[in-house]
Amino acid sequence: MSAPASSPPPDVMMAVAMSRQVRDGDWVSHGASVPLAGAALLIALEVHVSDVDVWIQGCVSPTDRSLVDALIAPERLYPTTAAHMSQTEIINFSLRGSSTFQFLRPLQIDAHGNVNVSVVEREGRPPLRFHGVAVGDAINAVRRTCLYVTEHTPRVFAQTLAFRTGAGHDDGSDWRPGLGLHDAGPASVITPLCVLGFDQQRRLEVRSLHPGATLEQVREQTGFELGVSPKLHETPPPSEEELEALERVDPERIRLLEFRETRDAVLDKLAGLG
Amino acid sequence: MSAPASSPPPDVMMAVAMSRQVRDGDWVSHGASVPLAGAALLIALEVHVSDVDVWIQGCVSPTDRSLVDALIAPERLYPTTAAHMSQTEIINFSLRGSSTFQFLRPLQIDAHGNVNVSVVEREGRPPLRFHGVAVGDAINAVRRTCLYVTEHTPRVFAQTLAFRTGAGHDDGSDWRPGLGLHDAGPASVITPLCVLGFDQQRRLEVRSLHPGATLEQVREQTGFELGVSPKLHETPPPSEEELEALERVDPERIRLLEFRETRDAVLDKLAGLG
Amino acid sequence: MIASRTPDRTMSLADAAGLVADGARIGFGGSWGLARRPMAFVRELIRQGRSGLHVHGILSGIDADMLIGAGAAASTVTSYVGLDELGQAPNFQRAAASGAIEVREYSEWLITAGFRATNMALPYLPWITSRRNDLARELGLQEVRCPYTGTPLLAVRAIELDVAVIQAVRCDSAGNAALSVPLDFMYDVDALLARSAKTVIVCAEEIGAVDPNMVQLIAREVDAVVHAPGGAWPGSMNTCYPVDRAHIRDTYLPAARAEGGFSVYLDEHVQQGERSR
Amino acid sequence: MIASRTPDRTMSLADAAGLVADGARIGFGGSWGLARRPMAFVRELIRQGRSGLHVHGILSGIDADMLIGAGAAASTVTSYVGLDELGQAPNFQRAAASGAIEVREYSEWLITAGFRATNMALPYLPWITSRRNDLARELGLQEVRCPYTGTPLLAVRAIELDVAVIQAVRCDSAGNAALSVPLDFMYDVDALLARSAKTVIVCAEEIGAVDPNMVQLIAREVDAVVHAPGGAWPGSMNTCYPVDRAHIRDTYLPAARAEGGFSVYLDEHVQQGERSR
Repeated sequence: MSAPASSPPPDVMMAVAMSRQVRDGDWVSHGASVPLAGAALLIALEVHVSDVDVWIQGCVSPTDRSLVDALIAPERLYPTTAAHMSQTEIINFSLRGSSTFQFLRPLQIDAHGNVNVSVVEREGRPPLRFHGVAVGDAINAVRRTCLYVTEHTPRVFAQTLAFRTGAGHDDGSDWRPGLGLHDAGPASVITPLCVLGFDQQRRLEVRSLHPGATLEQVREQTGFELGVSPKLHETPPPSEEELEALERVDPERIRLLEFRETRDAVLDKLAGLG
Repeated sequence: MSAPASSPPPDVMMAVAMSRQVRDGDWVSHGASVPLAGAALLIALEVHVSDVDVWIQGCVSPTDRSLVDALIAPERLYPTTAAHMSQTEIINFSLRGSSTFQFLRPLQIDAHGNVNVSVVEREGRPPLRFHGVAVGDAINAVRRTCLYVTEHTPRVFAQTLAFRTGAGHDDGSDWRPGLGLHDAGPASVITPLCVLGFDQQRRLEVRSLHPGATLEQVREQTGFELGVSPKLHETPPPSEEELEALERVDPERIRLLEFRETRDAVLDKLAGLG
Repeated sequence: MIASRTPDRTMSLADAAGLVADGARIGFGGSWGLARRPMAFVRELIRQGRSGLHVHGILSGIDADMLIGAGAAASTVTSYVGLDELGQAPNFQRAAASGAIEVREYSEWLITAGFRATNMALPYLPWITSRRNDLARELGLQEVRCPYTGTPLLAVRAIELDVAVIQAVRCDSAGNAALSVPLDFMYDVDALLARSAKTVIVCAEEIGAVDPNMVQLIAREVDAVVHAPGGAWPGSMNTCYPVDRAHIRDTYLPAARAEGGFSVYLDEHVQQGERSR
Repeated sequence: MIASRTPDRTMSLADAAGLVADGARIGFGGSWGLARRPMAFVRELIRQGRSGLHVHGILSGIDADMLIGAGAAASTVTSYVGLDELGQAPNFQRAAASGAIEVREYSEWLITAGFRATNMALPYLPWITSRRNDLARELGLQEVRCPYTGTPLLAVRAIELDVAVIQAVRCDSAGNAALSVPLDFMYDVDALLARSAKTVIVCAEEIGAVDPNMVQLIAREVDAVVHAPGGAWPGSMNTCYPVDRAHIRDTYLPAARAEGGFSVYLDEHVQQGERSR
């Protein structure tokens, strides 16, 4: 596997790899304050799919595709939406198994795609408490969730979660039938290094390595034994079309809010926008 | 007890007696196709109470007080309403104990105010099946229900109901606590002959006799032993104000739809209205 | 850049009725027995000779009565079958008394509870009313206890439908539907009923853009959109047109009341197809 | 003829805040951490020295963070306390880590389930998601079985409030309230939260007539109407005004992050009363 001379930056590679997870026919429920996922979704709509419905900020499939509007000025989406769908109804809709795709960003992921979004342990100090919002529900109800993390480290891909906010594939068994749940759960995980999927035992395995990343590097940065798909390949680099779409939907690179190093610079930018 | 020379007609006496059951502060949920109850409610609003809210045909407290509009042209109420309140919300509102008063018209009533709205037994033929709609629920949830019937016969006031559509005071015990229900249930019954209430044992008793009616007559027409309130009196005849209000809200006498003998004449009238 | 394809879900009345199988559990929207009932669709089902239907409604009316009169119904599952102030539904009354159809009588609150359960993907919903009555007994409703308070509650079983049919004021070709403009008293439970069905058919007075604040069913939830102006006749449609009382009183009711008389009504008013109104 | 008295439920911010007792279970409406949160009301609670509040929200934000920073909160019961894209809520983070407040973390779906139960006067609601996770375990949620299918389900306990406070776009003096015009993504769960409370307070940008199709809380459900223009500041209000990002980033966040620094913020921006904005 040869890395190209210049690998695409992680935000670009991730947004593009994530965009390819959306399929024609999907209903995508979209969260707030996740502009990297937003960029991925908008690339998908611009390039990959033609009949996807999106629920975002209470709006169904607004024609406004500006990422910055979706992030900080949802009221600009209102006049471009086909319909408003209330929180109760989108929850019911998802419970009925009609929401087919969602991006979720956990703090930790274990080998079976169970996730922690709630607790960060700190050495010698009490743990920090964060919020799962709807993660513990969506990961049970939405047909395919795409997990993503902007850091690929053994702390993120952990043998044992500090807290299980949401059950993905539990212990690898087919645990949903009989509990009133539809067939659902995490289908893929995108990181700055690779695309992961689940094997027959519902355990994480590497599907493709982003240009410049190596299997050794991925395994080193993962806190549990990681399988490798028999079809392991290089993640196709961003196409011209994908790159153009990304530039179109996110010219301000608001997506960089989701990366630790660039977060403050984006906030500076946002203060001058909207 | 002396009967006046000319007793008021039963529709007038009933509408007026029923109107007096509404109290200031009430939230009245009002059914469809019950113009006698509608007339009573409108008299109450015109004469007896000043801060009552009404839910009727999905409208909250419309200022249109025409009985014929409420009956056959609800769309005329829409522009005069303060708010639309959906069916789900009015049900929830009532479940929470916030609906304080409602008129209900059963086919049969037993000694403890349990009601049948579903089955009419016929000699030598299979029973007829009618519908309780929300009676079995409202009688459990609405704080005070006023039952009314336009015929006072032993078949209506029955020892045993053909079918119990709704539990009023069950066997007379205080059966609601512990079942998640609020204090609620039938508070009075209005007939063409009298006003009935419930005694300490939650058994029906005669409270007042309409002008012209006698206790013997009432007892004869009731299929079970009927107590008499120590405060038995004559139902005060309709006042000038009440009569004027009735004429104002129901000049077409649509209320007569609820009486067997005049039903067809009202239908003829309705065919020419709306 | 790909422009989103807006799906076109419009189809003919005949094609939409073709989505309903014999023996289907079918629910009809509407506000009382003569308001917003999808009668054009009901007549098309009769013309296509559908049979064995399990007719559901939160409230039902002339839709159920006509299907029963045409021999298309096997059962009713609803809290009301009647013609409002115009009286009882004769075909229903006769069939219910003779046992020609099975009558599964709910109360209005219990049947919405059954649809609420399905809307939340629950197999049952606990409920506090319709206690100690024959209705709950007849329906075979079980009791459950709250695990925290010990309170005994009624368990209302989820009600699922194969097809739901709603007559809407306006709908776009994708399926975004305004069921009632302005809002009438049953608009939201019609959505509950629709969301309990595998297939949702909207018959609309008008096809065209819908105010996003007034959309009560989202396009994605709708499978077929039928242009059916006047489709609620002889009932009323919101602020569009009133009940045709003369027709119901002088034509429908006498035909439905006469033993064997209803086939003449069907020949004259159903079998010959929809007239433009 | 008696003209109906239309009740006037308007009162001053101070009088309305006086309806909240120390130790009350209080819920705040709003869409995410910085949108439609009733901040004028929160500041008045702080000025009145309220303490021991159990702060509820479906999602919470700067409302909870400010009350915690002022020492007015004993616990949070919500699925989120944060400042959206501007980051974590510093006062909450510190108090949660130190144990100064009790954190009762729900998921968004579970907390709406708890409010749905209260809305239907049920002591619990069965639920299918949040299974096999630590959230349900931590909340002590029991399992129940469907009496018909045997399906094991989560039982979400009903959540009751003493007071709910909602910032609305418009409200009439009787209390008919349009929470959000046009509809934003949390308007209906704000109504769920309000309907779970014994006392409901609406703070409105404008007092005046409300389109009956846009009324989300009925006058009868509202106990107090407060004219609070700009009352969501420094958060946003629907289409009325955006988040004051400069204030939050340059003033609020540094003050809240500094150990002991928040009292200066409170002195400058809360204790001196509401400014006209």
